[in-house]
Amino acid sequence: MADFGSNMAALLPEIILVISGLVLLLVGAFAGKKAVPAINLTIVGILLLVAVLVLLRIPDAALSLFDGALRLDALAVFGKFAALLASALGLWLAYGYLKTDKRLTTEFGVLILFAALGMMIMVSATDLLALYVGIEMQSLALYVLAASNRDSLRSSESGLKYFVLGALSSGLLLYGASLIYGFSGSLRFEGIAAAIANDASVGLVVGIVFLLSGLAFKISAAPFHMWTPDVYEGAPTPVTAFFSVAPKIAAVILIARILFDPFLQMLADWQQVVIAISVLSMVVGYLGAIMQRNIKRMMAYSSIANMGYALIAIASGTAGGLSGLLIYMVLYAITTLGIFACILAMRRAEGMVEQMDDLAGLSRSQPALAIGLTILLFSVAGIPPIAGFFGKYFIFLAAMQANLLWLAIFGAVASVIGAFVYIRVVKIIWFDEPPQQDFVPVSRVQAILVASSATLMLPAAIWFLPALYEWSEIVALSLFAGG
Amino acid sequence: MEFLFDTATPLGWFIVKTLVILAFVVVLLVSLAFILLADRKIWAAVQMRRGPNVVGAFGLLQSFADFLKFVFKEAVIPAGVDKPIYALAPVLTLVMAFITWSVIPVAPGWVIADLNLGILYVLAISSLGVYGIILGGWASNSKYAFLGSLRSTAQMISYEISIGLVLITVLLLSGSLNISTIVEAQSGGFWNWNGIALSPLTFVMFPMMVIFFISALAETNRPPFDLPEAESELVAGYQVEYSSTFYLLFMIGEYLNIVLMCAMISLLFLGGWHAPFDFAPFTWIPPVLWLAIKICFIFFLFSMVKAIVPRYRYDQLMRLGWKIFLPLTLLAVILVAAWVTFIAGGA
Amino acid sequence: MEIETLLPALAFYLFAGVAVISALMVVIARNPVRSVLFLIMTFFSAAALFVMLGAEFLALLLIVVYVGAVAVLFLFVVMMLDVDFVELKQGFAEYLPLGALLSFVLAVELIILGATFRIPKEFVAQTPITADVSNIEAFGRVLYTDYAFFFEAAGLILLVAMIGAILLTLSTKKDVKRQKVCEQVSRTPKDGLKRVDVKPGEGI
Amino acid sequence: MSGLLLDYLPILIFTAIALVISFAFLAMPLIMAPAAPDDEKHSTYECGFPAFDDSRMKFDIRFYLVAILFIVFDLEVAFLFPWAVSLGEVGPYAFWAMMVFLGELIIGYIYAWKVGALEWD
Amino acid sequence: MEIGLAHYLAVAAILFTIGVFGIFVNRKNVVVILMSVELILLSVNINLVAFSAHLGDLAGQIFALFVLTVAAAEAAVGLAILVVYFRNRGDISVDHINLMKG
Repeated sequence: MADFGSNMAALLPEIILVISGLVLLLVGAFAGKKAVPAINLTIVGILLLVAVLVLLRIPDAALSLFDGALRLDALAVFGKFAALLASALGLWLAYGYLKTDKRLTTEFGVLILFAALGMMIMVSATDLLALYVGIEMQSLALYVLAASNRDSLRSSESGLKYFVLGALSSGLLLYGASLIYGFSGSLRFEGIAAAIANDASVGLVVGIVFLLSGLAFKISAAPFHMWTPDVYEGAPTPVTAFFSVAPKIAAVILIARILFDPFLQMLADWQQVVIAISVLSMVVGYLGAIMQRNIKRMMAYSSIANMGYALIAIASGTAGGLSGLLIYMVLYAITTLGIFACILAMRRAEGMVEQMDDLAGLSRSQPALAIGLTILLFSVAGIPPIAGFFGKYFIFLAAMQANLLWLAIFGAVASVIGAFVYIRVVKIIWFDEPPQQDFVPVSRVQAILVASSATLMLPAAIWFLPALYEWSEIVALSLFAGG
Repeated sequence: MEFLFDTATPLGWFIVKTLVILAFVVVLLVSLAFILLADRKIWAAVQMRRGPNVVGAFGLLQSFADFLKFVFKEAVIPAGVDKPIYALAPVLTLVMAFITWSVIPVAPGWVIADLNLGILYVLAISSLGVYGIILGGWASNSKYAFLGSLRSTAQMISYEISIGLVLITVLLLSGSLNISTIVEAQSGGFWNWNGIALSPLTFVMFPMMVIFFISALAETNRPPFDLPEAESELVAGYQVEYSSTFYLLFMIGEYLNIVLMCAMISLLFLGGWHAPFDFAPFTWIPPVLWLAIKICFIFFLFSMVKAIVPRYRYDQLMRLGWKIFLPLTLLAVILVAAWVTFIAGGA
Repeated sequence: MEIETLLPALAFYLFAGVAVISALMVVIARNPVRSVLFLIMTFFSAAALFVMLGAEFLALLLIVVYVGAVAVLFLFVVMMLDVDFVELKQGFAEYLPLGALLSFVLAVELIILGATFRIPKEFVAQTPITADVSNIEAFGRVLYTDYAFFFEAAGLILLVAMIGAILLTLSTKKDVKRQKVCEQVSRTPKDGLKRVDVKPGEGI
Repeated sequence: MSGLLLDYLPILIFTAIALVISFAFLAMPLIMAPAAPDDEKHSTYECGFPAFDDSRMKFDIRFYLVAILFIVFDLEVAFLFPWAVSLGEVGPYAFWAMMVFLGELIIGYIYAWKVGALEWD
Repeated sequence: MEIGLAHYLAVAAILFTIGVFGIFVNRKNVVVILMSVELILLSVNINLVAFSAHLGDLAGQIFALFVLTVAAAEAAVGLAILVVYFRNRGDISVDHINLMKG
């Protein structure tokens, strides 16, 4: 307990988050309906504030807390910042959307806050127990959020499916964790690393494979993607926007940390698995996306494919791969949030637009929105010179340096084919015959998000890429220096 | 011949244990017969009746007569019940009620299984009592039974929390979950008994004893918390479709649990088998008798409550459990813990 | 016939057998209520296995939490549904052969894996089990100090679960007249009783 | 290990005996008692008229809420047990750790109370 | 016939497999799927406890304790979602869904 004070100091952001969450929960319970919007905005503010706080307190040397349970290094800072920012924007989006049809509740914001807390634990976990606790805190909140619109059958059904998948994945993950614990004799990553250095027994291989499949569920990579489209379609749209960004960043960083930190010595054993998952994800994702007529389902499949690219970076198992991964995730997050902002913005008089064909005529009634969406879709498709292209570029580069040339080529080809999916939407937006009634004007929140994310993707704004690149380099090296 | 009873050998150990358990069961059942009678007598006395007084002197043999009556009644198993579960429910109730007793010490060393997690064991097994009720209610395929079993389940789990928290306060004082140890910690006169000790802590522990008593009433579906079998609204609740010995098992199980609760109160709060003063003539009475006396006294309170207090309404019952007992017991846990840490512990 | 070796062996095979068989029954029973009952049996025998491994506290905790609380909730849920159980089993038969085959292979592999276990080289216990303290005390000594962080996090998880459950299942009825105890108690004759002087021949 | 097992073995024997006794009780009337079944006797209890439908109906959602809240608080109690027995040795640190834990749940409790999850109507 | 670690691991492995098997064959009945998940978690706990007893290291049992409690909370939330879903639609079979393709 000697280092209690220092631990607490290092966990200040988390503590602030917890306390404000508890306080706001009570405030919401006592103040009643009228305070709900204010509370949610406050939570957005707190999330942003904590994100900044995290950024301000980058430790010069990685320090490990609670004798090795958590590790506060550049990677953790990066992950926390990204997760918090994504959660804040997701909640802001939800706020703008739910306020209009009176479905906003205090619990909504509080749950997102606790989910963010879980992600913060996830990205800094260097202990199997911490890993599990973080994942559960995040998932539990997400299950409820998915079902939060409880009078709608679709929402509760997607919540149910999400829960069943999540519980199953936790089971697999835990079984793997238990094997790893038994065969390495330790829950701590450094202990596991030491055990591997001594002798990498087959038990550890099986363990990490189970662990990986559990985590693959969490990022909904094929073949663990069943029902992801249903969850995306059924959950309230802002919740879907949140799902598709923040938890994935956290889970991907978690995978990177566990594979690159203790298990890097077993690269040969897990590389094949990761490659298989990533190839399958790209194939399934793009093939599925082509089939869809519903935008949310299409986004679900596209996110599956995107996770495939993230896994290429992980499969490379090099510092370059890690930095490429981080860049890619940042761009993915910005783009996805932007696209969902568009989806939320596109409502006609009679309600949400979810079918692609209804997008026809967007370019006439809402040219600005149409342009933004086009840019963002090009970015996901990875069409140069839009920023999204560079995300994939760095990943392919890393893959080639790791002698995975064929994988890089496969990815490139897949993205060329996949581009068709997005271009089809663009075509509908610009060239199809508009129906009678027009789109309702865009709300402020959505406008800001779309505009900012789209401009960030533009070649004109590429200035931020080098900065991002340097940062990611530092982060990656921090892990590899440590691991 | 005596090698059979030589506990050194596995066989002997097994035989002796079995005989001890059998003897224990017989004693338990016989004393239960008279406790049942006492229950009815007290109830009658409060209502200025004579109560059972025909079979044997003062009706002492009434319970045995009732037992025979049960045995010779036709066992009516209604159509449309789920037969295996219908039969399982009363068996479950009785078995659970029995095996909870296996950790209850009746005198120093007189215990069937002296677990060092005794309390937790009691909590665990007694929390399984709900299954007999809910399964019986469901298997009977009758609305009354089903509703009764649901109510009773909700009621039992609501009060289980406060029971658990009260147990925690006792553990904090004794620092052990072994019931014998807890009793020994209260030796040397009634001023050391947890419930009425001569210490500021009694202002916490005595209310805890009362709360435990009331929760025990609710836990065992005794009046005034007998909503599950509220005759006036649910005929007999989950037991409505049961007859003959099928019903008898439920009844024995219920009374076993009641007496168990009495025993728990005496052991945890009233010094168990210790005499109120540890000098003659009180020490002449053997420990087991002291425990019996205390149990009978608590049971007397149970029957008086049954006779005097009117039945609760369901929302009142829930409010009492969740909004009054839960916070109170939680507060008590914090207080006692603070006492143990900062005053008694001297940390 | 040495009891020190025979007894654990017998007990192990008894409970392991019960656990496996009832686990199998859980997934193949036609009636969900039966499934829950078999699940409970599985938990019991698992608890017995825990006892044999010396994890006394976890064994009882398993019964308190899972048999005493979670399984009750499961029972509530399955009793609520009044579905045709046979219909629920549709597709059961068609998946059965493949599923059985795959599961068998998986099980065999995992069992073989278990047989390969050896204690890792230069292994040092993170929190060694010592003989002099009882199981539960050993828990108490580390859980609230070395593992305090996880402990608090678990508390937050419970909180999230509570919030979620309430958010999902709470529906407050508007038209119910609730008892307000404090009002009833604080009521005095003054505000309960009104004396009026009624003239003869005319009502109030 | 065997020692611990021997502690629990009597419970196993007790269970067996209890099972035998209860099944003996169940068997008695089937052997000794008369059996004159008829439809009225075997119909489930209803006051006056026969049952309309299956008795296993949907029931109030509050029963679930109570059960779920029970799970949460049961877990809280479960965490209290090791704490209670070892508080003497580990002292104030553990005390405060538990106070934080309880604080989190008490806030949840207040919230539940405030939104009316503990009301029964 | 000394009972060693391998025996317990075998039991855990079989329970785990049964759990996966149950999920695989009972696609229509969510409640049974949830029970299968409980079986998987139980097998995890057996694994952890067996390892911890064999290694003489309490950490495994503490992990098991957290798995027990957190998983119980998870089950509570899951069943809550299930109840809500069930109240929205008449029964609990998963692929009765006409609204969405599974």
